[in-house]
Amino acid sequence: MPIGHYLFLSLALFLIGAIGVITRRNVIIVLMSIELILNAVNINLVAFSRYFGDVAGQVFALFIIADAAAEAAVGLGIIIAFFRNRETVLADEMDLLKW
Amino acid sequence: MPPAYIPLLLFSLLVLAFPVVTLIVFKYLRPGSRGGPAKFQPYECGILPETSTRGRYFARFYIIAMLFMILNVETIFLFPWAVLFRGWLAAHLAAFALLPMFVFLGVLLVGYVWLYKKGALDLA
Amino acid sequence: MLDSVIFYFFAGIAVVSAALMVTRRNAIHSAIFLITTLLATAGIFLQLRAEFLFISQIILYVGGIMVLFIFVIMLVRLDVPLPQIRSRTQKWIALLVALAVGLEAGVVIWLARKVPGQGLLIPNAAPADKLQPNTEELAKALFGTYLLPFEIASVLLLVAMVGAVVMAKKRTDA
Amino acid sequence: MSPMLHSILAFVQTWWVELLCAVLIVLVVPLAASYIVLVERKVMADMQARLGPMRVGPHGLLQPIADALKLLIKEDLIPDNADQFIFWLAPVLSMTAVLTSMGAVAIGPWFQVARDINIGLLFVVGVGALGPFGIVLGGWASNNHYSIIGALRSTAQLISYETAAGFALVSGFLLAGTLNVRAIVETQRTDQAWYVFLAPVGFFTYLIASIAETNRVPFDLPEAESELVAGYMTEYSGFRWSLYFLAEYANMIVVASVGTTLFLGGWLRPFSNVRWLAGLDAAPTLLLAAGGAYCVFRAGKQPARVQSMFMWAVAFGCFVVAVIFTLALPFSHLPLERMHDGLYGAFWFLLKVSAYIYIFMWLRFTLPRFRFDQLMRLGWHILIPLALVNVADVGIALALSSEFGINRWVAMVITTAATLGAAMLLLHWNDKYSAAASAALLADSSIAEDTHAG
Repeated sequence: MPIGHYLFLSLALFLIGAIGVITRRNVIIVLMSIELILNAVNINLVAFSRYFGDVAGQVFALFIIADAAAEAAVGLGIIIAFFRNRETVLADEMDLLKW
Repeated sequence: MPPAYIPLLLFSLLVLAFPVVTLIVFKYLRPGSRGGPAKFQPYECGILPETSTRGRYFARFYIIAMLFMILNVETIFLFPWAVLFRGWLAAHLAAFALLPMFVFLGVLLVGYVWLYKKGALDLA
Repeated sequence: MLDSVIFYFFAGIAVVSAALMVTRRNAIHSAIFLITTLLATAGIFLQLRAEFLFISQIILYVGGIMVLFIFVIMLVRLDVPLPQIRSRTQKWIALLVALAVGLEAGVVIWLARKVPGQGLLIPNAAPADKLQPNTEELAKALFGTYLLPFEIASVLLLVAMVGAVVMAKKRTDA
Repeated sequence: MSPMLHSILAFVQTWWVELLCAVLIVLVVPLAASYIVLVERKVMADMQARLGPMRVGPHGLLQPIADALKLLIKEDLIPDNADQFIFWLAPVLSMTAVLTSMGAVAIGPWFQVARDINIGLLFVVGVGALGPFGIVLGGWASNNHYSIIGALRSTAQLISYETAAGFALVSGFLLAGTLNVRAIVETQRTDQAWYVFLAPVGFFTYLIASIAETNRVPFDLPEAESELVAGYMTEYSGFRWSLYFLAEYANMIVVASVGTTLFLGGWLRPFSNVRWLAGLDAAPTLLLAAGGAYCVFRAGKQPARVQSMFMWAVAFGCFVVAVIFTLALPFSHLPLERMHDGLYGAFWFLLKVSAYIYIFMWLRFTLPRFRFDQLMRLGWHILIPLALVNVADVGIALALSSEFGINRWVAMVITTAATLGAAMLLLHWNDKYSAAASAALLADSSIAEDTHAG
């Protein structure tokens, strides 16, 4: 199994995630696309950890999952606080710094 | 793919097939359905459904799910430690075995106590 | 041969459901497709013999983060598909940029295959049956060379916990 | 074509035991789950001095088959403006999660689909974590107030107690030192002590958390009839509803087998190292022979001829299995050693799992139902901190016994006493805290006369 396959797969997932972040107006879908990008990075890390036979890549991927959990917690907290005040979750309507 | 997982993969496909095939097969074996539109109204003890009240449950369920996620990450970090613990004890490294985990749990216990005091855990 | 069959099976599911996730209008449908992608990625971790990562991806990502996403989607009344007025121009620009980056990176990976000596083949270092116990290997590295990041991860989780609770609590008793 | 055929034949050659287990599990577990429903109704009836289902088949033995057929034939309708695809997917997801997690459970030393995988018990717990999705999506898709609130509440309960179960399992893994299912039971044999005795608080928290994880009384508020009609299952009918129901009972089997493997010594015979208690090996044959004798005794008294014929058949079955057990007895060290261990291991494992499930049923018929805030308060204020303290306590006990040579049982007693002290402290804080909270609630809430108990 040449490692190129894994690189192409993670590239494809990364691009789909990037498209999701750019085109979607709904902030929760944007957050989900960021999770997808983090997943693409994890695939690369584990593929190279298998290629070099060193488990460091998997440890790094584990830390990325822990970080994705922290990021999702705070990100969704911000969305809920924003939704409570402005009744909207669309990125276009988040145009005021202080209301 | 470590060889031991291949039967597990086949098993999970077989398990997915069990409910799906039964649902589809018995959809056609069943006698026809009768009864008017009233049957398809959502069950409301007879009262017609009005708007759905979702605002009230706002922060409560979010805090539970978020805390669950943070504690789940903590559990995942505990598993590797638990697996190596007896090995360290055998090598007489008791201090090294206990210390890192107590620091890890202590930091998160600080957060837990803060939540307890702040009432965020009052999830009724 | 069996390895590549399994790889293409999981990779296909991952890419197709990722594409569906980004295009669905209903937020819960895209959350379900994201769960399928995450499970397919867990399958790929398994295929790369990273067993502990396979199960921690299922427990943390699918069983933890996605439950939070679905809770928020249900609480924020987002399941009713909003009138999606998608900005036309932004979509095409994004597609164009993605295609350009994809083409360029693809060429780089394709050329790297031709470089003599660095054959990008995964050496079958350990034959399938004599596997080192993955969890113990990962634990040794985690508590060996990566002890400091391990402690910093707990501080990160503490900050996230406190921040999220302050955000979610009502302003009145903040 | 032939190389493909050869590879498939070679594959089946090496893995025929696992594939056979896989097919058996998919066939037997739903049947076992429906028979647990019958046993539960019988035990409930017995505790209330009545007979329970007696009409379908002798002593109601065919009642689950009748229920299953009725549910298969009954019409399962989809309410209008519900989300068709997710309404159909949710019960399938819930059932698949539970059945797949059965894959890594080891019924006996040789009866396991995923043989010797490195993350054995963690696979069972991890795939079980997909259960809440079936509930949330089902509740949301049926577009009914009761089901949405029921789904949110039962998922919140599942989530809180899954954390406590995770920490309780960590204290078990501390003792076992490995995640592999067969190695865990092996270390319990070499340690000559089941881990329920070395980590009693761990087993206690896991027992409570597993009751809450399967949504059973006293934690079954989300689907209590008086509260939310049927919680997330309100809009489901026919076979989809029975998928949810089977998933709940199969989840009970999974949770019981995880508890048995880690804390009650899997397929080890009780007192397996005591020489003079070797007579316990004969227990399976005696038990089955007694069962067969009872069936023969009851066969004469059946009202209908068909029922007595059926009772004779059941008695014959019991005797045949008893004979198989006696035949396997002498082969504990000869070439048939694998078959002997497999049979006796499976017997002891299933005996312990049924004892575990009997405790579930016993609690169901004796304890009243928790209110939702009491339920969440028990989970978050008491159970999770107690499980965390228990992890530290088992670690310290092991360190004490290995570093300073204190006898492991003495170390265990000291640290368990410390944990129970911490538990008392937690209960005290909880009472002080809840008394203050309800007083505050009473003060500012307009309903003055609604007195809060406790």
